[in-house]
Amino acid sequence: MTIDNSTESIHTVEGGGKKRGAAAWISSVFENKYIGLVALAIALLMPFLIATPYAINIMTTAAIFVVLAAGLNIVVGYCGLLDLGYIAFLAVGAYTAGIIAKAFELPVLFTLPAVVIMCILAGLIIGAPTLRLRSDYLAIVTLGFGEITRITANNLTITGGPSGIYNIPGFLSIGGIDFQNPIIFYYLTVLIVAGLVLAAARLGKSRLGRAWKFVKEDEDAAEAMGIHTYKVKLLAYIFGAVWGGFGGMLFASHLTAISPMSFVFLQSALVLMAVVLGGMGNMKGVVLGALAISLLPELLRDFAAYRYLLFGLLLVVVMVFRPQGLWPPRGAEAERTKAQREAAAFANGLKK
Amino acid sequence: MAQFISDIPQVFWDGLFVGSFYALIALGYSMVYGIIKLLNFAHGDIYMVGAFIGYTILTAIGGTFHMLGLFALIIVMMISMLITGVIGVVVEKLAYQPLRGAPRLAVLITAVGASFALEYGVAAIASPNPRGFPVRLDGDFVLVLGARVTIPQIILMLIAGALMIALDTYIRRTSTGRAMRAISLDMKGSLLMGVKVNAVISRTFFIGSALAGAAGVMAGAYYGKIDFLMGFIIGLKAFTAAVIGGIGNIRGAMLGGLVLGLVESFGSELVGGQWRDAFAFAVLILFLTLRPTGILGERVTERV
Amino acid sequence: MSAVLEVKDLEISFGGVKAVDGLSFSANAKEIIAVIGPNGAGKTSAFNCITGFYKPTGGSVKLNGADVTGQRPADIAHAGVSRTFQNLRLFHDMTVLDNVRAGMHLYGGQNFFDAIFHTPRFKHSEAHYTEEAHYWLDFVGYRGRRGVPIRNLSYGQQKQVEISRALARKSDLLLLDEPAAGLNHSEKQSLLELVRRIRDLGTAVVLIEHDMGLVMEVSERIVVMNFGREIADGTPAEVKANPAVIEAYLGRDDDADDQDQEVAAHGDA
Amino acid sequence: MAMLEFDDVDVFYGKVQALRGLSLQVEEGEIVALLGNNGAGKTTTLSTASALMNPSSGSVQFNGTDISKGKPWDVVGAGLIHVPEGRRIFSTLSVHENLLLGGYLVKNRALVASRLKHVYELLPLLEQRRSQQGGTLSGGEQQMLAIGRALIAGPKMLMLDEPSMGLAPLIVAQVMQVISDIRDQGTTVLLVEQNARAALKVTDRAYVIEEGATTLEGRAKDMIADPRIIDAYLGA
Amino acid sequence: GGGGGDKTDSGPIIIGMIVPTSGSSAPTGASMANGAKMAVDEINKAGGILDGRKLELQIADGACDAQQAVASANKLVSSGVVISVGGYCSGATLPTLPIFDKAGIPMIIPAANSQDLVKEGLKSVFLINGTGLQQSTAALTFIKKQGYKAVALVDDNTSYSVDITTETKKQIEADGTSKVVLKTSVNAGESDYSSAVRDIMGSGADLLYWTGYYQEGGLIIDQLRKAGYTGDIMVADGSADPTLATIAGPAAEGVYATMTPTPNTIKGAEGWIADYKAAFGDDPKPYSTQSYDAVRLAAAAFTAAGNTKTDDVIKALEGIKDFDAFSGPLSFTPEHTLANGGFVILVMKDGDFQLFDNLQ
Ligand SMILES: Nc1ncnc2c1ncn2[C@@H]1O[C@H](COP(=O)(O)OP(=O)(O)OP(=O)(O)O)[C@@H](O)[C@H]1O
Ligand SMILES: Nc1ncnc2c1ncn2[C@@H]1O[C@H](COP(=O)(O)OP(=O)(O)OP(=O)(O)O)[C@@H](O)[C@H]1O
Ligand SMILES: [Mg+2]
Ligand SMILES: [Mg+2]
Repeated sequence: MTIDNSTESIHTVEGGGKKRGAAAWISSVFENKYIGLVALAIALLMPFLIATPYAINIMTTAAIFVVLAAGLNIVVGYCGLLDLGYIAFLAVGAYTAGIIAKAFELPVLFTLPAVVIMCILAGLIIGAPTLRLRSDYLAIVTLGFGEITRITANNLTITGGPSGIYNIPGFLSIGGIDFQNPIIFYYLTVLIVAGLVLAAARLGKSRLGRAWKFVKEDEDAAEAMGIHTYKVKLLAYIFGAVWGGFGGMLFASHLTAISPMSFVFLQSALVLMAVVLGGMGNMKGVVLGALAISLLPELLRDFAAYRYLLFGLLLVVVMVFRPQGLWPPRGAEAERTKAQREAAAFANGLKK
Repeated sequence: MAQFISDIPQVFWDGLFVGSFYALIALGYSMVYGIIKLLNFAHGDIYMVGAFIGYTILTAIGGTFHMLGLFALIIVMMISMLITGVIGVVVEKLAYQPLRGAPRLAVLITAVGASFALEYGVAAIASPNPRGFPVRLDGDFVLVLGARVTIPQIILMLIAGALMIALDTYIRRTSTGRAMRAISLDMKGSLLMGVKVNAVISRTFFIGSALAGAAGVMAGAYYGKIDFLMGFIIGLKAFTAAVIGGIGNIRGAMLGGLVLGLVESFGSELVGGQWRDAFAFAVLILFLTLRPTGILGERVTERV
Repeated sequence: MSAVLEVKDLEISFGGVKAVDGLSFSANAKEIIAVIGPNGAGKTSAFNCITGFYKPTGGSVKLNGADVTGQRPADIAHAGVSRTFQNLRLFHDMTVLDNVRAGMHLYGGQNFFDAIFHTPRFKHSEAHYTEEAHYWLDFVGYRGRRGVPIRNLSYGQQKQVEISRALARKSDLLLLDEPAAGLNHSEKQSLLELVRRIRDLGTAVVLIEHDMGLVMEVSERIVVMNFGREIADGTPAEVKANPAVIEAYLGRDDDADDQDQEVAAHGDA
Repeated sequence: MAMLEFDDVDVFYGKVQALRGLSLQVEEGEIVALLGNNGAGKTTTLSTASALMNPSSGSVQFNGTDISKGKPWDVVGAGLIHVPEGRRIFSTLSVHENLLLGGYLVKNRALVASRLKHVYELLPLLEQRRSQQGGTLSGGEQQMLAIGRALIAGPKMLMLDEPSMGLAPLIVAQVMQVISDIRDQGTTVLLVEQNARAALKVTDRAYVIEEGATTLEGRAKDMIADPRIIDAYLGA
Repeated sequence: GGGGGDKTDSGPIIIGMIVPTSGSSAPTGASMANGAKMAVDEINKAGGILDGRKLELQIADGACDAQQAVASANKLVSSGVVISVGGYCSGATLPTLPIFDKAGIPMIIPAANSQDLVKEGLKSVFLINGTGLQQSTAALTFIKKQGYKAVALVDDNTSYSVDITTETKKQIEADGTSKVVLKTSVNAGESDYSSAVRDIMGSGADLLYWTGYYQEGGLIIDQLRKAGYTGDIMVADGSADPTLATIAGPAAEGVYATMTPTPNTIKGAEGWIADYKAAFGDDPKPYSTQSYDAVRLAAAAFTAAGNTKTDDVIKALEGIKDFDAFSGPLSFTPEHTLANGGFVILVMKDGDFQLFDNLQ
């Protein structure tokens, strides 16, 4: 965008801005590479501060929501594919876990292989015919798939119809240890979520992650560089689906009951909000966004009737002031050091 | 099967009628998308607000209404259109305009935020209880090829059709319409033509929202019930219709609305009510994979 | 030695209009070929057909003897072709280095397992990507910052990055679409020298250009197109004297003197 | 008094300063060229004159009114028309509609009609393509359309940003011819060009911009012979 | 569980209630909360229970969504409630059962009535609304009594609603005196139900039994009558709300409903209605009474148990005999459902439901 923001007629929003003093300090804190560990430590210490069932429940829900946002971030934030039906993957994961665990009286964790396979299949089924579409058409098609998934769950017997599946067995039990204790389940969830977030973040900084971003920015240019855009997009979908499936598995064993009502379009919109609010493409930001979106309505509970009114207004205000999200990707990397420059010059000299 | 065949005219007419509501709302969706590439999720809620404004006015004028009949309803509809138009413009100014040039998805999020705010704002002001509309369009029917076509249906279709034709002419023939299309192609280029970009965008929101407001009043009067969430599902449907028609294309939106109405109508006949939406979306997906830009969408041959 | 690129009777039409209408030419390793012609002659369309962005409606494209006609761009890139675009097509929000790394995508070295667990293989390949990216930026003489997003760069710098990215692909054939457009005189001089150095790497270079000074100076052979057809193919001297070319493209009035002057100037340089 | 006057103008893109105290004048009836390297600030200068950008300090005057805080439509309305870099043709609108948009602010329909007639006479090629989509024109045709569109607005002064970019030599000559015709009909012209040789041939005067400020100014005839110019911009 | 109950035996007794206060069922949630508040106020005014301890009501939003309901359930557990008197949407109520159960909190569920709620046989769950099964039994009795031959069953695809159509279909088919000519679903939240109308008209039904909520029910009834349907219409308890008439207009006249008795069908309830109106400025809705009764029942159980300990309260509830509820004398079956299903048939007259047949 080359239109200047001093022209009132069209506002351009520039990332960054002036950073001095305190602001610079804050941004250096935020860019610190140990911030992820600090966040994990805080998550692990939380139950020592507030251990009410309510707090544990909310934190577990938030952690599960983080996985969803991390998964959607792969699809939307990295690869730029607008997905309005992401909740379908949560549904596939949750139903697969729920149905199998209940049918075979298995701890939910043991359904993991099935969940992953089903989600990969779902990713392929949804992605394969649709990924050739332009982004807004893709949006409606994914929305459609999301709805089809929910309607199917609502109308099949195996999924329990509109009542869904309840009394899903515990997440894990070995030798009589009660892993279904909410606090233990919270810890398991946090560890799994942390692992998945780290993995997604690392994917983003790899060759595949760069390929996703190339595709997001300019598909033609990416193709010209030999990047098979279709395959790369499909991979993003599949990774997103698998993350969603993990979320679904945790979701099923957390609630012990799942029903189609949990997979309505609004939920897809909420996950998307988390990603955009946090800062598309930056995994740390997305985690922050997910925490904000899942905790905010809880914090607003006391406003009862005005809860969603305030939620809506807050969303607008936050986005107006931080259009790039709360914590956008940095978009810069380290420059070459002088020594490296000289070494390169020397090497080039030899090559010539 | 014989039953189905004899039902066809009725199925067709029912689909067409619902479709014309979808079309009217889809128009606003498509116009806004066309000009600033925003999927305006708050659009369906403007429809809801329109219905509530109509309700408020009609309740206020109370009994006098019946004497004036349809004419009064049209006046009320116009007043609602005016107010919803202004609300659309205000939403744009507050929630969308500050994000001009920001990533498109950021605006999508403010749109969802605005949608929440409108829904629960109305719930807070008017209570979440559904309301019965003070005026009901009742009337006789005629049988056309075995399909019951009621007079109110015909009247509403005529109003919807007139609004759509007026809009289409406006976009195609006037310089504002041309400017709208120009902005959608190149905002900076339009500035250099002397186009007051923000004013034109405001006008687009005004028109789109006014149409949605009209649809809201019409729906209230025809169906008799309004509530604060009534815009949500129809908003999604209108979005779907706009995409089927080729999003950003005005005539496409109208056509898309009608097509969606028909697909739904025939769908529930073919696969049963519980699978209807799944059927409609499946048709949509199949259609888009075959024709990726919708019915009338321009094939953007992006030059490399 | 067989040709790196062999285009035969290439055709593409848009809604009945033939943008390319029976184009044939070939390019060998270590050769610089220019494609010139009036605006709309079909030059870019021909490039798009060769690189798979358009599916030719007729004719064939062979790379190192293998037929790649109608394959998708990524596969053709894989087969050894790299290109730049008439309007810069860079990844604007990504850093200069990332942009050049895009060119190295086909040189794998890591899978997603490596990426998730940061195996030694991952670290090694990342280091290698970075080193190579710097190398190609040095190669084109890029002097700007490398860790910043592309959108902070001036137009000339962006052009350099786009060429680095294409070079990092290390292809047998490089297609450049109007590399000199928007460059000033001294920048054009560096470009000229750069194209020669690329040729010296062993690459076949085909470029589209409207700057006759540059074209006459750098190319060994020139293909002239008009209305999708090839109207001339020969050495710069032959082409310049060809009346059909003068008629359709160069123009005959006092401009011709300028062209001569400019070529002469380059000759001296 | 000059028609267009920049006095000590600073312009920023966010934190990047693009113009650093730039000053220049264009007199009525003149055709003036702006030369300069990539990124020197030529485009920014034109954008500032057309109020796409507003300077952080300094003044910009057109026909005696200050436009440094103006809006693009005010500038267009005042008769200062900018033909932008890259032409910015509205790709899916027809040639005719593109031209009509040029007259967006002209309320007098008869006037627009007569200007249209004039443009079609001046650039007959456009009349042949009247209903073709702008985006499907070749580069040269698009440039003609961009100029034609600007003429419909009834410019007192025309600013052209690199009109010869990407054009075949023959077309470059035609475009330059059109520009000098336009000037002959009384319109002031400010021309930004990389193709300095072609530009200096049709201009009266030229400025050289370096790093956001004008560093050299002179008559075109003198400039062609100035060794500094030859070295950097002409190469002969 | 089992070790629940409050630690201190003085101070207020906290009663929790999950009802939807956001989303499309918000109006019903509010009316339920009001009913409960009224009972709490009355009991407190009368001096409280268990030696003067006052009741304190905590409302939490379940939004008819499993996740929200679970969060709310945990919230209530954390704030030390000793009994739950909420539960409207069955789908959202189901996942809250194990949470309350584990925390040793008995549940008196006033509205949700899916069969699934008691299928698991949790000791702490008590339904004071008739179950889907009981409701369909009532429907069948009425169908036979009136001599309907062809019944169309339409639900809104939610668990409560489908539960009733499925059960009714089973029972009608087992009974054999009448026929199910149509069983279909519509989507909630829309305005135009012409497809369902067409199906019903085409099926030749002489009775439509609609089991969804009043929002859609009103529309369907209106559209059905406009299309010329002449058969009878009956709705299930989710639609047995005067708002149905606001929405359907005159078309609602003569519509039957399977419902537990509502205040306006009970003799002597006029005073109650007046009190309610005075307190909340609104008419009571069907589940206002159920919620009111749930709180009173809880208080009765505490009193009978002499404390608020889980096991004692459950025992007390199981021992309740002919408790004086709006729906009639209330006792529980061994499955903790109403011994007397309590369903009666109401009819819409002048915009309000009135008792038509008590099915005795
Ligand atoms: N995607 C497309 N859709 C329709 N027409 C096209 C498309 N691409 C090119 N054309 C047409 O094909 C012809 C050749 O265009 P092309 O871009 O190849 O010309 P060129 O020789 O590169 O011209 P220039 O020198 O101006 O870049 C033109 O008439 C153009 O309008
Ligand atoms: N949108 C932008 N954001 C940030 N910096 C910009 C932007 N546009 C231009 N610049 C910077 O402003 C300076 C002047 O740019 P300008 O486009 O005016 O140069 P120019 O003389 O027109 O160059 P060219 O010959 O390449 O068109 C350059 O340093 C450029 O990098
Ligand atoms: Mg070209
Ligand atoms: Mg420029």
